[in-house]
Amino acid sequence: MGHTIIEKIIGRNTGKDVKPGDIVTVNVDRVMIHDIFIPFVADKFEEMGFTELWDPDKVVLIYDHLVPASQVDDTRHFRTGNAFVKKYGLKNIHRSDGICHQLMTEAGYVKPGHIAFGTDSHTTTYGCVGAFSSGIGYTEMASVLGTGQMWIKVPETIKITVNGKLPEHVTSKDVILRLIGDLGADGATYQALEFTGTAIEAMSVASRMTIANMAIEAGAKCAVFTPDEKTADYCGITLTDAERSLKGDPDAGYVREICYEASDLVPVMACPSQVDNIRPVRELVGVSIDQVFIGSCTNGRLEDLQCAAAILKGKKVAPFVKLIVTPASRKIYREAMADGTLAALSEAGAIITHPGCGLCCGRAGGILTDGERVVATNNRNFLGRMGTSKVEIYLASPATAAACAAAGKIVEP
Amino acid sequence: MSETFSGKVWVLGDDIDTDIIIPTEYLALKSVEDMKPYAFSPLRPDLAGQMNPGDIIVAGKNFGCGSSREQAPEVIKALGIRCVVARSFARIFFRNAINNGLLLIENADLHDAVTEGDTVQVEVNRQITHNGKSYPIASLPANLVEILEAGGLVKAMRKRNGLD
Amino acid sequence: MGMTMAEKIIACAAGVDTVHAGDIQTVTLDRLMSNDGTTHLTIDMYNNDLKHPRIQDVEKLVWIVDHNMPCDSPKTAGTHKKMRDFAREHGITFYEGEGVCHQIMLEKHVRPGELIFGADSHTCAYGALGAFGTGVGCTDYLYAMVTGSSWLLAPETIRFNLTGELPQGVYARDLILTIIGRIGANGANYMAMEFAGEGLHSLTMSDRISICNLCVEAGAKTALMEVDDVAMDYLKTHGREPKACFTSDPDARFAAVYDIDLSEIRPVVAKPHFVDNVVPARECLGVKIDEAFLGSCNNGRIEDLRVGAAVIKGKKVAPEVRFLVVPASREVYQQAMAEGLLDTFMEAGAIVMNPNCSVCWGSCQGVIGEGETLISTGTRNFKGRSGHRDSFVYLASSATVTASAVRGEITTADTL
Amino acid sequence: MGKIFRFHSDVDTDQIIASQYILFPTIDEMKTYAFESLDPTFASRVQPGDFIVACENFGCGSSREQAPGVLKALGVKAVIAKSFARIFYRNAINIGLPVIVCKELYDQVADQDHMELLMQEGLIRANGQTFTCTKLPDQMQRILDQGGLIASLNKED
Repeated sequence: MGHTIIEKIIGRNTGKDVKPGDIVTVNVDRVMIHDIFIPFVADKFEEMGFTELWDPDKVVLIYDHLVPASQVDDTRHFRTGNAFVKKYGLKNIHRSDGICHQLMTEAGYVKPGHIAFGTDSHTTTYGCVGAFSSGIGYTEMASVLGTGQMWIKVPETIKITVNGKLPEHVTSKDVILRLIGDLGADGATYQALEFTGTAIEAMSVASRMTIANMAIEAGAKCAVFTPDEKTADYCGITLTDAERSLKGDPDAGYVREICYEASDLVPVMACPSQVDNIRPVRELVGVSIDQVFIGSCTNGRLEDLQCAAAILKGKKVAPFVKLIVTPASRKIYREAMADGTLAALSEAGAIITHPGCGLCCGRAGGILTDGERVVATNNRNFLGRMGTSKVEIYLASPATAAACAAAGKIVEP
Repeated sequence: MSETFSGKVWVLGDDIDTDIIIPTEYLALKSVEDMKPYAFSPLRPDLAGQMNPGDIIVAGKNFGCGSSREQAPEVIKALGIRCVVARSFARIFFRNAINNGLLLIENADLHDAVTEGDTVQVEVNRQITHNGKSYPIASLPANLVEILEAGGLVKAMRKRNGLD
Repeated sequence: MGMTMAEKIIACAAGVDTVHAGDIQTVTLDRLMSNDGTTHLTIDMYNNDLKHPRIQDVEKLVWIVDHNMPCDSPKTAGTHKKMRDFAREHGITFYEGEGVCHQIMLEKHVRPGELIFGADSHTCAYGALGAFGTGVGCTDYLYAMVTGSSWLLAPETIRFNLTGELPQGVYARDLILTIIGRIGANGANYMAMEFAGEGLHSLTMSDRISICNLCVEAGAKTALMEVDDVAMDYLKTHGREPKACFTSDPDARFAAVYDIDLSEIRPVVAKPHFVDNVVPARECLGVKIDEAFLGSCNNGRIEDLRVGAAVIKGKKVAPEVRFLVVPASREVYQQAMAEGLLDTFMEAGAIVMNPNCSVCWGSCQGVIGEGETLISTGTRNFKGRSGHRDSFVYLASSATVTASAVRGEITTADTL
Repeated sequence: MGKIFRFHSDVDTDQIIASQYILFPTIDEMKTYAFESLDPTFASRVQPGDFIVACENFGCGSSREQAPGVLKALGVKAVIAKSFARIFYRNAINIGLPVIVCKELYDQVADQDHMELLMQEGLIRANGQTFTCTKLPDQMQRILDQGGLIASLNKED
């Protein structure tokens, strides 16, 4: 019988012919630790009795949630991280370059076929380049740092096919939100999502990142895309035959197959306070809003900012509404400056913050209070995620978010 | 792994996410002990203060969905919760809980049957008993039992590294 | 006996012919600025404590959210919401996320000859445009909001006659820190500090704002500068006309007169924890830093960013140092972007933030931790001002701050 | 009689109440953080009727009215210093917190000594000595007598 992409990646890593449900030990290609968890990882690592990293080159430490510190104790995380870097000879460290998930592929740490783990649930993002990546806790990370290995259960795969051409102003964010709504917040728990179809092939790697990033919101272990020429360009590599062959076999065993016709899809929002509470934007038109947030590892990339800038061109953010734009990385920020995107957004009245997690991680960047409503392009609208439990969070695409900012209420892009 | 205990039940709903279990703003507090009072605060601000060691959480589906923050199972463990019974668990939470030696049990029916404040009896890897009715539970895979029996992943690794 | 600039502005605002230091006058205020530091308390008093709540002239009011921007906690969000809702209900001119209040006031509102209350101590910055700006608390602010007027004790004036020009690599900030170091943290308490002389004409508007802004750190009630061509050009560029241009009479009485030769000023640093703890920068060389901050109402203008960018171009921020670059307003941000300065900072590894008060005020992103050291172009280095109570803040010019960010320890730009 | 809490020169408004607290919704929520960086126990030790005695330039720095506000909310009866920074001085009077200039007191008392303030007479008694305070300007005395600026405004209305 044939294999799904994820079975192929795990199979090649372990040298075994694997099937869903097998418990196997994999050799890890990359790990990512971010600032919130480095003190815990460092503690556990030493508590476990390790004295050296299994391979310092494969470890990436990224400060993003706490940069710059909004509470005085936050800087302790930098001090602990810096000490860990020195002590164990870590070379890959980013102290203010942007969001971890953006940097892992942008800076070339994760390539097609890799197996990568990170101390963050949105580690699923790296599936955008055809890697198997998933989030783990800091204790598990400490053991991977020492051993370079991790046991996993080979996941079942759900195949999602999107064929055709997406209508104007319908983005990959609408695709993944719609899918999460259909699957439910736990509809893919322990499973892998494999994306294919002509609409997926037409997407940029950045758009695929949005989808892979949010796979976790359906409970998925990971999400994967077949590496293609766009992937090769993005990663700055020439694809090998092995990498090119990372596609689902026709006779692979899928636990479920879901097909969408792209032209049927419409702009949607995840309504408070579940990610799977999906409704078409047109049903929500007119709901007043206080703030709009465009950013995060889900939708803080150049194409997202360009899309927002195009929609806001010649317009202004509505009075008494704030539009906060947080580019996902230093590189994106600079590119968006170079091509005039940030200037256009600023001209429209956007507040452009430094690259990082910003509002999405709920520690700074535009926290809200009781009775306020925000349209946001990030990945979670959980209760209390961006302030008090009486803040209403609507998740949307950058196109929808930008249109809402100009209107001061929910509108279709 | 065989063990029997009983405890008072706290009932929670479906999709209890990690931001509910411990909100992001408290994650940078120095220790899990410092975070304890804020557990479940977005949903039930008083709950953490009411829980006692040995209590049991019974929840609906997808318990622990959301982020990979390990403080979520840790804070539950720090509150003295003996085990969490849920219809289903989110996967990162599941791994993290096992790695920290927090027992999780999947059961589809108990949630509908219990009322907060009830007492249930748990026989690990066998069944839960409530009001005279028993609810069978599945055995854990061997590799997880190994970690749980070692008392969590840290202890398992210490053993591997010849420290314990 | 003639009158000082301060006395003339007060006389004009009081509708009388002469005023002398020590007189208490009831004055009509031209403009009332308030920011998110205290406006929530003003609103509470307005709603709860007034017998007849009213606003004398809503056109005078300018409200600005700048201190915690964007917001970092639900409590702060609540204070912002209260301010936003009130401004919307009453039609008050309202800025949120546009930049630091004093910079916005100078760009968009302040006119020479005006008497302005601001619920912020650095309101004295408006003297750079020949306006009498002074900081008040929220109760004084509320009284003025309700009545359009207030009482004011006419201050004595210390006059600083400036001659010569600042040497290359020395900035207005070095000058004002030197002055504060000389006269002390209460050396001008209750007084006006007036700057005049041919040396003044050599200073840019940005220099002048820097100087006036910091005068409160010597205790001054206000700072004042004559309006010359440089100031008139700035006004014209920003589309405004003066209310009135005053100068001190030749026979005006000054409490003290200092003659300062700008060419003798050298780079200085104010050491923790007092603004008047000023020493030559070379005495602090080698102090290890954790963070550097280029921004604030004192030093976050385009001129300051140009200085910083020139210092750092082609270099990198030291690995473990956080270098925050925070333009003072949207206007500055956009210009700095257009000139490529922001890219220079980004390329070097700096963290370019949205216009706001940032770490200068110490309660939003950028705070420093226990035992950490910050070198800053902000306004104050009080104990705990920028974060943990056991942390250290050094104040210096944009050149010194940027050079220190590159080296990871306090250093002057000429030695880089 | 009240207890004296004695502070040095140039106590700035950030020491009286730090920036991270001043956007709290009400003064009552901030008051427990008064003097946190100088003496974290101050707010719990000070009793209504106690006094603050300081050297020169008390209250320098920002215009935050929260500074005199938290002292008043904690029940501090008056602040006596050799000199005050002007915005703090004006703010205190405006909210009805007596701020009294007395050049001699500071050097004659220690922390936790007791003192008595005779407002009408403009006198302070402490350690068996009597000290004369500097008189407030009439304008300010009037505001203080009426219970603060808002009370005086309401009276005019």
